[in-house]
Amino acid sequence: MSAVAPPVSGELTKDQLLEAYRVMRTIREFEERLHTEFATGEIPGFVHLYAGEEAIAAGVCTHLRSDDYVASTHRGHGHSIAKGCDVAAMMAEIYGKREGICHGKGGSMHIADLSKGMLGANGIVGGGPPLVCGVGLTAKVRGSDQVAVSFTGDGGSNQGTFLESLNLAAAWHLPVIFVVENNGYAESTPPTYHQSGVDVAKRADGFGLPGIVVDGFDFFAVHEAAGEAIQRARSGGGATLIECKGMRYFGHFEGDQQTYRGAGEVEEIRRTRDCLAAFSRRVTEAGMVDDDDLSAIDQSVTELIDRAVADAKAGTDPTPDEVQTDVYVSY
Amino acid sequence: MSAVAPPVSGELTKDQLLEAYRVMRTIREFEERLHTEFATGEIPGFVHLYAGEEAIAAGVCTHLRSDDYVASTHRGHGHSIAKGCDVAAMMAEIYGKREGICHGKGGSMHIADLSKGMLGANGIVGGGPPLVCGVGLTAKVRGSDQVAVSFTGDGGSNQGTFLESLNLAAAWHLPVIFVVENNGYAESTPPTYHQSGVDVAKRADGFGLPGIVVDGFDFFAVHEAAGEAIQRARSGGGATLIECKGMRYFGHFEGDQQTYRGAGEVEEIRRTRDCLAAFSRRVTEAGMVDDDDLSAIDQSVTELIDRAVADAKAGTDPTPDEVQTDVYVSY
Amino acid sequence: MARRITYQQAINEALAQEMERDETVVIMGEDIAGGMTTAGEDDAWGGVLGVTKGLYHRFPGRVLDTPISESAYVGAAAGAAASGLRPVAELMFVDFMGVCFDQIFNQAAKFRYMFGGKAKTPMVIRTMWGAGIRAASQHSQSLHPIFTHVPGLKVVAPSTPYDAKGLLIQSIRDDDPVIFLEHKMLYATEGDVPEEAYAIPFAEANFVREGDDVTIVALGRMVLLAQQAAAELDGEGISCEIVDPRTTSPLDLDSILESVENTGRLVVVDEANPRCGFAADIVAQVTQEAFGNLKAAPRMVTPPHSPVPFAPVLEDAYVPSPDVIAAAVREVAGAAAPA
Amino acid sequence: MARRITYQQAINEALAQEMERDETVVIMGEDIAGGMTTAGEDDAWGGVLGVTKGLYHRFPGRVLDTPISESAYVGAAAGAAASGLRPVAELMFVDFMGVCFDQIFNQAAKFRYMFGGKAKTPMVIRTMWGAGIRAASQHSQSLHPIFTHVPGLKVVAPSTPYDAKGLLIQSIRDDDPVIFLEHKMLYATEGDVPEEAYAIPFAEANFVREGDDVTIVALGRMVLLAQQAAAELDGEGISCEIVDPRTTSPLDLDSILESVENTGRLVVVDEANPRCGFAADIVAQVTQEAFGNLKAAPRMVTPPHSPVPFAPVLEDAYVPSPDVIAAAVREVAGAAAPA
Ligand SMILES: Cc1ncc(C[n+]2csc(CCOP(=O)(O)OP(=O)(O)O)c2C)c(N)n1
Ligand SMILES: Cc1ncc(C[n+]2csc(CCOP(=O)(O)OP(=O)(O)O)c2C)c(N)n1
Ligand SMILES: [Mg+2]
Ligand SMILES: [Mg+2]
Repeated sequence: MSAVAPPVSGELTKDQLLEAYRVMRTIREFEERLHTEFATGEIPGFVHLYAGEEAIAAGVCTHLRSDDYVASTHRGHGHSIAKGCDVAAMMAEIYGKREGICHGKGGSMHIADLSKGMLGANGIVGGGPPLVCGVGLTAKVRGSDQVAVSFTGDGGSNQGTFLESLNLAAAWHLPVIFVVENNGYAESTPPTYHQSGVDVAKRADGFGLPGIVVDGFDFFAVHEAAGEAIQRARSGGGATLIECKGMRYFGHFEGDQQTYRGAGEVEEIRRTRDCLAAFSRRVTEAGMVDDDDLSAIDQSVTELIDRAVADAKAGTDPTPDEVQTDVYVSY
Repeated sequence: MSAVAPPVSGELTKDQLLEAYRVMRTIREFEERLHTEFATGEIPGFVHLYAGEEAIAAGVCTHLRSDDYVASTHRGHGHSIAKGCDVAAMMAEIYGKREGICHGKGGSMHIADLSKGMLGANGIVGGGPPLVCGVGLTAKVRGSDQVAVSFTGDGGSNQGTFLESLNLAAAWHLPVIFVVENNGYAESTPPTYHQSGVDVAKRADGFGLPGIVVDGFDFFAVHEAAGEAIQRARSGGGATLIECKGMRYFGHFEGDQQTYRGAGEVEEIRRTRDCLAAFSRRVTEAGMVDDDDLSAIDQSVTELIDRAVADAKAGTDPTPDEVQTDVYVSY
Repeated sequence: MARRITYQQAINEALAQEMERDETVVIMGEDIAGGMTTAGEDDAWGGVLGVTKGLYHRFPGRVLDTPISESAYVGAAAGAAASGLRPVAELMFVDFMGVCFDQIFNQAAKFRYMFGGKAKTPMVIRTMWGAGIRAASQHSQSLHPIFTHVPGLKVVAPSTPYDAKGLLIQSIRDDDPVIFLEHKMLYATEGDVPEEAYAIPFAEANFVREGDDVTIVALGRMVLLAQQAAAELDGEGISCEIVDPRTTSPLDLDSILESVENTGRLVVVDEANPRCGFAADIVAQVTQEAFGNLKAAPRMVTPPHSPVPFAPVLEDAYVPSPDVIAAAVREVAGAAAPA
Repeated sequence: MARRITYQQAINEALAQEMERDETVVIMGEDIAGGMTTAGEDDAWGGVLGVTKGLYHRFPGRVLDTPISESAYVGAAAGAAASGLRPVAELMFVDFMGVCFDQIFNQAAKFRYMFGGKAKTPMVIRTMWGAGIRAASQHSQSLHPIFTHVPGLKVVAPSTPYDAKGLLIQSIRDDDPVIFLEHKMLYATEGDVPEEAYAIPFAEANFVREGDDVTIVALGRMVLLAQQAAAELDGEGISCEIVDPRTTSPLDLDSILESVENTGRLVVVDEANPRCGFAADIVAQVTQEAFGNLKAAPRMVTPPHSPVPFAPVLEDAYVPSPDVIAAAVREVAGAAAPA
């Protein structure tokens, strides 16, 4: 997102709105396409799709510079795209090709690009929060105004690493934002059970941090909350916890039968809450953007993803000797 | 404490008051004596003394039955004595003798006696809270009305294990009480720094548990708060967090130069807040107990500790072959 | 009455039969009921791969979903074991041990020793291990060497449905903490398994295959790959004896020594990384105890000193293959005994 | 200019000189400043044993006390390293690794590999290891085998003040995550240490003592005890060569093989538990690579497969003693080469 200057206030220019839409649309298309392709059996391993939660990644990352960092989760495609990772290289990675963003060594759960400030998807739930505390420390020691954001799920917010990080960020007064993506489930287990239905944002109080809850389907709500928190962090005001309430459209991983879900649960949400539909309606009705602008983006995104998938399938496999490369810088 | 029937209300009989005093006095004497003996160099390893915090262990444990459990910390002598562990066997353990409560294998940091519901002192800060969740589960599955209490320091309340346990106890609705002993320091580091000065009790809200703060120098305040929480736990009302504000009289461990402490800090507290002095004043002024009763206890406690130290010094060393016993039940 | 069922069904059956027999047995883990309190609770998941399916409804109150708080619930299993239950906690992937290792190795494993023999901690940690499903570096590890290193723990790694059932039942009945390793590539394998409950004692290696020329020691999935290699080598006139220790701690070293006394040649195949690994452990013990019986240098066949890669080509190169195993055996078989 | 200073002073000096030289070096840990914000802050603790004393005032903002949240701050060190600093995190006792192992072995150790070589994680974890101070089972462990097992980590264990300074400086300048193990029984030992900064490369074993009859490989405190045993054996006409690998990962196997080629006899002394331990690792690698050079069965001298006990009598029996080492060497030296 480094191309676009971060807005000081919540006000967004047309370019920024279009950029935000492009990001959300790219994520949606990327995930919907993976859902289809996965069914063909051509994709190795397992993938966790972000579709439905686009407004969160986009609402937060549109504020970030390329020298800011994010630490992601096992459901990391959306954060990676929003932070500016190359979409074709991501797709190639998911197919296990040498052209992949990690040369095929990481796959969906380990997509990373430090040059873009993407500290990695993470196969360990709760793995990311401590890492962003470290990035915050780097910024403090350097005296830069960089910030770092960790994304964690509702389930991940029960991991000790997440809770310890809230306290460390408070004690060290770090420029960090903890975004909790509460999408209603940790695999098959709902927050009403695994955290007694208490808002995760409430946990912030106990560590002396501000904690707020926003609608994760509403790009503008997320964008505004994230903007304030990031501004505060950049200007030495310390850390914030933002809980975004949303919903994933697909299973926990591709192949999940989702027996735990109520009938029509997803269809209903798609019909009434979809973040892309809501965004489009709002910006067009407000006359800030017109339909053609959006459909132009839709088309270019479709082409981008088509090409990414085609290139990924046509990509080259790593060679067996690469098993032993890049374990160390030197050994 | 099993000898004395647990009071239903906060009302205490004379026997109970004398028993509470005996427990606090025994802990105080045990620790003051260890402080002196340690200086002679005869005691192996390192010991963490509980002197100053007696009202917490006594105020909580006077409510417990011998089939209730407590999980302690590295500063565990007080909890062990209050839970009914044999004082002579504890002393022998600290001297590394075969007559020790762990036959010399554990030492000060691992004093335990499961037959008394003492799940062990713990060398790992934050090691205990998950364990009491398990005891709570045992009670639930058995349908018994047992409860389990974990003691944790202010510093230990920053360990992920403690925070995760609050959430698990809430999710499983366990008969557990989390007692936080906030004594102003984690080694040399104060809570104003390591937890931003926020009350640990506040953390309970974020997990949907009741959390309260009490004066850890006041036996009656601790006793009343613990009584309510334990009553609630026994009757299926779930877990509670109780933060007791107190102060340790000695260094973090024996030998600590305590350079981090203000001049006269301890002397001032000893003079104005001492839990034994306050307790004695209150019960005698109220005419519930008279001085002779207390001095009789003082004398018997002194004799008990004298004998314990003499016996410990005269105890027998384990034999080298015992290094390999009791690693497994069977192997 | 034996019938053919899968490794996964054998594990489910062992859990069900022990929970039936002993009401102090409880199981806990992330999504092992799967959807408690949700709209779909009636058709509960039964674990991410369905290994515990059906148990939630059968044993009310004794099958518990957990928050994603491994330290809390693994520690809770230890506390429950010390206070009278026989908990079986599932750690979904063994790779997650890093977030709860303290409760395993400093708490559960050391209680009995630290407390002078006064504690008993009969708990089982069931967990999925091994490479092969393109799950990459954090979901494919083989960490039995770490658990085997820790005094106070017992470590079990069945290679067949028969062993899976008998060893899991023994693990649940055992009075010490047990790490029970289920290889993810074996869940779908079938074998004859008796319907009734039975326990296989620990420290009893299984002679999977008799042979005279070379002893192959292998564990878990490697037992199957070693069998493929052995079959191929048969045609070349090299006769392999395959010994599956089944438990790495306690270890049936005697059976391995017995086999080496007969063959004089040893190849250890293991899926864990090489440094301070299980292959090194076996080679070192055999060399120290039976140096005089060795006719040739023992060989270790393991993955390289690197994490598990994602790409199929790379993961296949990472895991020891029947060909690589066969090559090592040929080398050891061909090597002349030193004068 | 060298002068005699202690192992502890050498570590403090290495930290000070690197922080002086490179402002991206920061150190963090529980009480390593010691009393930040307290009344006694002016005379800050400098760590539970004073190893980092004086650094807090000398390097404002770069010496940080932490909450007791090892996962958070060790993970923070990894994140800081990946974003441009060279953090040195102190884990007070290595025994505490169980509460933060994930951040070490799944995060820091694997970043570079998982990310296709695009990450660099130059961090050091300084931590205290070993038995001897009656600190019992949870404060006396030797866990280098576990770290050595993990690809992506480097493991360093100095046995002298000179090595402590040179290896710590190398560890801080190194671009990979390093576990730096400081033996608590060595802090007070003295030795000649140059005042100026110098780096000792990894994977360069130190020939502590030359000899022809038996090769003794030892690490950390065991190097000192092996020297005592060797001195005693000298009188009996048994000449020992002592090789201190100094780093277990990477390992200088060549130097060990070279020595064994000369002596034909090997004793590995290690303070860690035996199963899948470092002694087994060395014996297995030497046997596989140099079987033909071995004149007798190699021997492993380690503590038993049990936790570290508290009572002095028991702890002394637990740790390998010069007598036990000498006995093992006599056995190996006496054993005739197999016909
Ligand atoms: C430490 C750890 N425990 C368990 C898992 C297995 N696991 C992967 S994703 C997941 C659920 C995560 O739920 P949540 O944090 O809400 O994220 P979501 O999948 O809903 O985006 C679990 C249990 C893991 N990867 N790491
Ligand atoms: C996991 C772990 N980290 C660090 C330590 C070292 N340590 C022992 S006691 C202590 C301070 C504990 O402070 P607090 O919890 O407030 O208890 P207090 O000593 O004040 O009673 C520390 C850091 C430890 N034993 N375990
Ligand atoms: Mg979720
Ligand atoms: Mg404290």
